[in-house]
Amino acid sequence: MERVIFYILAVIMIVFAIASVTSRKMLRSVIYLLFVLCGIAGVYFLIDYNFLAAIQLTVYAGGIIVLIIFSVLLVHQIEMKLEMAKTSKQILTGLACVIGLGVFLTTIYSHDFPVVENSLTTTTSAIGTKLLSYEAGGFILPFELVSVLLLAAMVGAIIIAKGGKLTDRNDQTI
Amino acid sequence: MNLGYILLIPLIPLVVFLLLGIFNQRIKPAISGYIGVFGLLVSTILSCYAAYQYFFVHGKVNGVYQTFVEKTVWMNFSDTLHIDMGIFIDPISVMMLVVVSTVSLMVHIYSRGYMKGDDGYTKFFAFLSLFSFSMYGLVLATNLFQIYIFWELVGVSSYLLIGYYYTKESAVAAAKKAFIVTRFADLGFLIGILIMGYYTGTYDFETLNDPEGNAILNWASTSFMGLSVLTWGLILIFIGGAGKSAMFPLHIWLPDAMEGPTPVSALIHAATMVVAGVFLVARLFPMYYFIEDGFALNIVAFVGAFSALFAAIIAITQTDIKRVLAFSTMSQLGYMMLALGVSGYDGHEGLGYMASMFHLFTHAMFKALLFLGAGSVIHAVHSNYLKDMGGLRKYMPITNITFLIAALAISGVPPFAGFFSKDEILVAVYEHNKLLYFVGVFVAGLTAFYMFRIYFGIFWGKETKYEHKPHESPISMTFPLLFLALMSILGGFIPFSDFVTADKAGFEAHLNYPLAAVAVVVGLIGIVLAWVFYKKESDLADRLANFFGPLYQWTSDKFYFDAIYLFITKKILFKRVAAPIAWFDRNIVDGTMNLIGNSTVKTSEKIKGMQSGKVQDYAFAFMAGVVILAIVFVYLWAE
Amino acid sequence: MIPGISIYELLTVTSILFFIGVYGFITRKNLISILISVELILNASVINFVVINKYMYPDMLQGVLFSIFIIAVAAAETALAVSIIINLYRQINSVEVKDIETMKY
Amino acid sequence: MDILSLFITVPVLTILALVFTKGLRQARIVSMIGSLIQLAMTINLVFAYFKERDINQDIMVFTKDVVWFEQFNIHYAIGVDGISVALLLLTAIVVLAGVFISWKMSDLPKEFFISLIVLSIGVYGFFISLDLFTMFVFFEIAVIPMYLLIGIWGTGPREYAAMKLTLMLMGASAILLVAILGIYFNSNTDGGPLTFNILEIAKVNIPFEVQKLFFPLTFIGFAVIGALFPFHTWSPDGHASAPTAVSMLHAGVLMKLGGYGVFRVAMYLLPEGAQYWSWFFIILAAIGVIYGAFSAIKQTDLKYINAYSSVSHLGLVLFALLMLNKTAWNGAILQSLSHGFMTALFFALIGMIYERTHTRDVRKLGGLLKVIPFISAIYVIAGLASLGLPGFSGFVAEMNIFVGAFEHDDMFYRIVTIVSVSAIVVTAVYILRVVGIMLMGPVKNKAFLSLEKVTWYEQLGILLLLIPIVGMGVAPLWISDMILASLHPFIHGVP
Repeated sequence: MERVIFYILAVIMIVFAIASVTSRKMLRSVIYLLFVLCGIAGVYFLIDYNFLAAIQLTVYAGGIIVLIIFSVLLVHQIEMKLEMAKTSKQILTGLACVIGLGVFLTTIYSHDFPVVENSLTTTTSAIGTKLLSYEAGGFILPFELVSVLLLAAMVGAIIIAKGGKLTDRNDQTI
Repeated sequence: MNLGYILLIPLIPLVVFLLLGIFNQRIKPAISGYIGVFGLLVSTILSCYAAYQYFFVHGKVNGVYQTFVEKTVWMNFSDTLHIDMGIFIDPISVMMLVVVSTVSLMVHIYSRGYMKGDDGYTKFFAFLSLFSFSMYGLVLATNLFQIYIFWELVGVSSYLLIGYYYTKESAVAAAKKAFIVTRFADLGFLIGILIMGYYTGTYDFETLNDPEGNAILNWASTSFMGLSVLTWGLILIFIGGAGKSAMFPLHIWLPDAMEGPTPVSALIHAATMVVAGVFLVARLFPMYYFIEDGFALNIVAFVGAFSALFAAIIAITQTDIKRVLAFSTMSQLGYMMLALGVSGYDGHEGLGYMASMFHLFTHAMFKALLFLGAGSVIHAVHSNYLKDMGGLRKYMPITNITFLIAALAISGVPPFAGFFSKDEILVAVYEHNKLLYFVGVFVAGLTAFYMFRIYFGIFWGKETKYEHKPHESPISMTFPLLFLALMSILGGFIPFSDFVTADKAGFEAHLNYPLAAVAVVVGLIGIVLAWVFYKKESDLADRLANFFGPLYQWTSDKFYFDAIYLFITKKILFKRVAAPIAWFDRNIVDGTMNLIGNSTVKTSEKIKGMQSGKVQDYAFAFMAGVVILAIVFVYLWAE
Repeated sequence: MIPGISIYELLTVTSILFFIGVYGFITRKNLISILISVELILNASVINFVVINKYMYPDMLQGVLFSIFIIAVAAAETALAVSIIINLYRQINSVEVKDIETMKY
Repeated sequence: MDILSLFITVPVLTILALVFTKGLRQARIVSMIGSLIQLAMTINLVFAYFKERDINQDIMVFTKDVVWFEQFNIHYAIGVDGISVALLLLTAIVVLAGVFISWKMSDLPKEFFISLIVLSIGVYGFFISLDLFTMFVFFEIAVIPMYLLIGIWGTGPREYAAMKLTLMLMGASAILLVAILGIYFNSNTDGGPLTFNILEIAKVNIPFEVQKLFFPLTFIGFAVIGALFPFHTWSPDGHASAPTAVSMLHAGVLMKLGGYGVFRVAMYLLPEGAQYWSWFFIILAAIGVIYGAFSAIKQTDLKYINAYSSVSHLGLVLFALLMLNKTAWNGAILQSLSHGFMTALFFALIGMIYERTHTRDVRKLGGLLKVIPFISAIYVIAGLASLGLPGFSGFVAEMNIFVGAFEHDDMFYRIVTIVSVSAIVVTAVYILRVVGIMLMGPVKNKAFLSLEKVTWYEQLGILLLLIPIVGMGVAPLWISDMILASLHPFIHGVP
């Protein structure tokens, strides 16, 4: 059962990822990305990281995608066709990517991962404890750092988004 | 023998040159003329005094004339080789001192009249003094390099004086030609000197010429292409001498050099500088004679004979009187070379050597006289061409007489100077080689013919209409004529064989009457023929010219040697060598350098495009690089 | 861990996703599309963290925690990127890459 | 302050003084005084040198050694022998003459004179350095101002010419730097401390393989500035575009750095390499000699003629250096000096003619002897000196070279020597061609009839250069012996 679900998810992810990077319509591209992100959330579920899957869905599918859609709406006519790269460049990049993928895969398959058979379920509380633990191996510092980062990002985003003032005052244009 | 005062002989003209050269604009022409003449006069007196001292008082020890040398090192090449400067007194240098002084003094005096009113009067005397200085230095040289130094200096004074009328294109061209042709010959001279210096280890005449010396005894030690290297050296040195003495085929500059003022032609291109080549061979005579049994000397003889003949033939057809005299000079120089070439060394064997020097002496006198006389004529009629002259004997009696004396002297009519010297040359040649003897006699006849051709043409013949009535020249010009005429008459009676001989010992020379008679008869035939052709107003000459047709044309055009040289220089050297090299330099060599520069710029233009400013391109490059590195390090280089 | 699915298959999928992201990043001409591609790349790596954590060190949580951080950082980054894009659009009226190559030469 | 360091200090002080000047008048006075002091010092040095030589038989005298970069053992090591003294004299005279010739340099005079003096610092420093690295630094100091001097004050396609000149010389410098480092890293074969000091390195026997490798680099690095065929092409363009004083300094002094460097570094430190490679470079040098002369025949621009003539004459310098014997080397140094004075004189005269007639095309000039007699007469004299007439310096130098070259007794040397000797004829052709067309003949242009007569500062500049030419030519013994004596230690290195 899980196998089948995984394969379905994998196919969904790959297909929509490809669609997302090749679609010539902006909004569709974003929506395809949403599908991919949902697929990833599905993988998290399969793998028994429910909390992570939830975060994936809320932050990514919920927050980031909405953010991107907004920006699309703000800067584009929705139906605008995207310009595509030159075919030669597409082929070249594709080729490089395929070769890179080949390198990755051969490396992965030639490596013997010491897989531990298990079916442990990670609880949310364990994550929370670990995240806020200030003992050895605790993640309190990065956690706080990320919170500061988010704050800074928020402030920064606001400043930048309303940056017209700055340039007006300095009488600058790019 | 005290040599101190001899040093003054060259130095006085040098001082005069510097004085006149530096204060060129500030000296009044009249004064500069006096300064020049006075300087030369002192030198002449000193030269004569030196000659007297040398030949009659101090020179002879045990019946042999000694060599006196005074020298100082001028520059060191290496531990053994160095250039010395000094004075070298032996019979020929003393004799040359007298010749140079006499002719130069006469020319100086003459020029005061001839050059009167010319813009560059002072400059002219300055150059004359420079020339006199260089010529004195040349004859007094102690070694090959010193002679080369003054050799070049006389060359350059000749250049300056030929180009004296520098606004005239033809004079400029002639000066350039004279300098370059002799320079080319000097190239041979220089290489010859280098050979001599390297293989004998010295440049000194004293050491080189010593018959018992290293150079002469060991001539066979090194050879090149079947001949001793020293023979090669001598041949190359002879090329230098041939260039200065206008031997075939390096003669082409001499006729053109007549573009210079006439006194210059008399001094430089008749009496003194052009005999430098003869003097050089005479100076190295022991080497020429002893090394390889006189192989190089034979070349000298044949070149001399051929030049004598060649020039005499051309002289017949020239219409410019100065050119006739120029070819005559070349012919007589050929005579001297011929005499040297057939000479032996000891005693009476050395007759040729002595005859050559004798002829050099007498020729200097009568040829200078001829030129000065021609100058006097040109001064009067303002033309060089025979067609503009005729019947001048009535207007210019002194010139007429002196010119006649000179013409008789050069034709070998007794008792004039040329008769004695020429006779001795012919005797020497007769003893050596009969074929050359016939050439010599034939040339003697030709000489008489062409000399009297111009003599009759100028002073007799049909009177041309003159715009200004010709008149006799002033005393400053006629005095030298008279003096030189005197010398041309008396010069022959000097017992030269007592003084100037190859082994310096002296011998009794006698006239060889049968041979002398032959020469005189041939000369007289020449004169008579000239009389027949040119004295009477007849068209015989023209008819003869027409009869020979192309041959006449050839001769008149100097056998097209000028054309050949012109072809070689203009068409081959300029067009086929210099121009391609200049092109090659601008386009290939420089082009290569520019190409390197331009291709760098182009490459950078191309590469610049890679710096597109697009993050994606950089990302692509980054990724491609990572992939390549991964492939290299993971697969290809995986150990 | 997913029964019947080996780590290899998972890693294969994430690799493919990663390279699709890279492909998009390089070929797209629009800033927002590039942002999307970046999200793909980030996600592919996040999955890797999680998968390796789960398959190889199931008793630890580092991978998961890092994933959380990555997601947080990605969120911040997206927010900033979007604000930059909007600002840029206000200034030059375009979000095409070709219009913002002032780094050229 | 020792006697040699003054040669750097005085120009530096002159530059400082120049900074505070205003306008042409002050600038030229200050530079003239500075150059005069410099010349006086040089003459003093000559006498001091002779005095010192009597009591001090070292290779170099007046030596001084200060470390200025300890890690790499770079010293400010200075000292002179007869050769450097002679070349310093040349430099001082040419610089002073250059200042006189630039008397009327009206645009940016201050900057012009500063650049000129900076250039001279480089040259002075180069001639007194005994440390390879310091020498190289001074070399670069001499080359760089050239770019500004040509690029700013030049005529014609000056940017192109300046760029070409600088790039080619820089390229040569790059090669040279490699060579110097190569020598440096082999300067101590037993693993002791490495050194840049020439005298120290000369004591070490650098392995033959190393010499073989680095000799061509050193040689080419220096010979490019000495106009070695085929690396001479910067010279005609550079000279043609440069202002008069710069041409003088460049052809007169800067190009001598090449020959001097070859002699001091390549020949002295790498004698076996020189032996091994000499045949190859002899061919190039001989080609340069004859090729430069033939190229000069076809040129119509006076400066080009002179530039190619320099190629020919300096080819002779390199040719002589490669002969590896004392006589030829003496000739090479004498030729450097002689050519320095002569070519500077030529460029000065060309500058004067150009200033008056506004053309350098010989075909447009004619009959100048009539209208500007002084300049023309000096031009004739310079021409005669250039074609190696006895009584002028060129003859002395050339004869030394030829006699030296003739000391090699084999076919190859004989042929190249004779080829080079034959250049004296070609030289006569191109010199007399110019003299004939430009100075003699009828006056071609009515406007020439009212040309300005020569001025006092021009006469001074000319005389400054003419006196040494004649002096060397008439009495060569003292300078030739001074150089010969200094050659002793160098010749011993040559196997």
